[in-house]
Amino acid sequence: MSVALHPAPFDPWRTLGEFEAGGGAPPGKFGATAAFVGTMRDFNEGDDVRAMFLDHYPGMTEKHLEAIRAEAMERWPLDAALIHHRVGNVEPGDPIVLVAVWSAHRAAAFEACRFIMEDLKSRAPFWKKETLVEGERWVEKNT
Amino acid sequence: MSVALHPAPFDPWRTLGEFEAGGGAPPGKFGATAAFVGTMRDFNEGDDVRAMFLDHYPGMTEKHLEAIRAEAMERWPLDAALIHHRVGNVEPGDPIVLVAVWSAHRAAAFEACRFIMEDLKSRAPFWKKETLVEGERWVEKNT
Amino acid sequence: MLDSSAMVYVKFFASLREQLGTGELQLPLRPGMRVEDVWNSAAGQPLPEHMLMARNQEYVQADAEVRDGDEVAFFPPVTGG
Amino acid sequence: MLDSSAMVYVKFFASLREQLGTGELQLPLRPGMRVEDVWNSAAGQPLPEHMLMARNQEYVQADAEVRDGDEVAFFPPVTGG
Repeated sequence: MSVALHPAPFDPWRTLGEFEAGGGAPPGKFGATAAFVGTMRDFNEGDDVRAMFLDHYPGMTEKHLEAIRAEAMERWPLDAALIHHRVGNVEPGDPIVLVAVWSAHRAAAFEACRFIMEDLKSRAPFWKKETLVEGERWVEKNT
Repeated sequence: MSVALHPAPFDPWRTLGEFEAGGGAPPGKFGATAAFVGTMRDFNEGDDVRAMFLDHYPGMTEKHLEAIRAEAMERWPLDAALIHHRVGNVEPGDPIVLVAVWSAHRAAAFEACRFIMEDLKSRAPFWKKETLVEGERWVEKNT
Repeated sequence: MLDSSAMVYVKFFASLREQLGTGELQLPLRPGMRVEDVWNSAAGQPLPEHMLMARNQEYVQADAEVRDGDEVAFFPPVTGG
Repeated sequence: MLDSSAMVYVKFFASLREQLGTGELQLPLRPGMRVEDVWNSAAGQPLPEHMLMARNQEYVQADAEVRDGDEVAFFPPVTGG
């Protein structure tokens, strides 16, 4: 699955192994794989964070991720690209997002991976609500 | 192991899973992991490549990789960094190099990972000898 | 004459949904209606400058036209990844 | 007076090793010897411009001094990763 939302915890490294084992990327053709994993931390904006709810817009979120992936595949000579993201309740230490791209050479891989992450952070319809030691708050905006 | 040379094939994604499971990176602290895998292709400089011998300088190669890792840890606020590289006989489709870094935020992770890869490509004592359909050749220089 | 069957499906997300106390509502489509007009009818407060808008699950600006059966969504800046 | 016991350990790698037919040799250290001199004694051909050099497993330039027991290596541009 090139684009997927995970309501339950997922293992990004196993996901990549399975994607490749399933022929997601053409063996012998790709020479460079760049991957990024965003993981929930137990600390944010000066406060301890106990848990998090990841809200999203069913339908638009998937469409948007597919659109970013398609744009990256178009702008760089990629053999494959993958975007997985958590939704729902997340605990500190849980991976939240996995972006991976496969290409012949490393420049395209690094650039495309970064492009997807930056767009995802700035435009993909997700919203984080943090549970602090006392109370909850919606994260205002992404850095 | 933060720096390792592999005489036999290795699985980069499983390596990352085991590194994290072994406490290689502080759970709850790191929020961003950037990883790069270089994989042998079955084609180079216009020729089909059947196999490859990866030569290295025992002692200096390890020292150099440790030095690049240390420099990256110093220049960026990283929680952990890892460099694994194959040596000896390699087949098309075999992963050759794995670089991964862990940090609080993605900018440092992407930049440090790219820095390590670029230095490794330009200065780490490794040399590739390709076996073509007919004959062998040493790769002249890295792109 | 108001086309009584023409409707607009409105959605609110994240903190906005909590503030307004609802995530979804429908309202009758008025001729020449734009996304901004949908907000004014549905939210009962001025459209905040940072608010993001989508029509049929694609980003639009406040002056985008709205047609029968369109899904119009409003949500605060995104914080995913 | 030549210190007969003072030696330099020389290594060649990759295509250079194949060209010279050897990967390792030792030669007596001469006073004031530099890496370039080691090459001239060991390789019997002019030092190619692109050749890389290391002393005790760290990169050095051709004019680096060589001391007793040093390991001096010569190798072509690297092609790892």
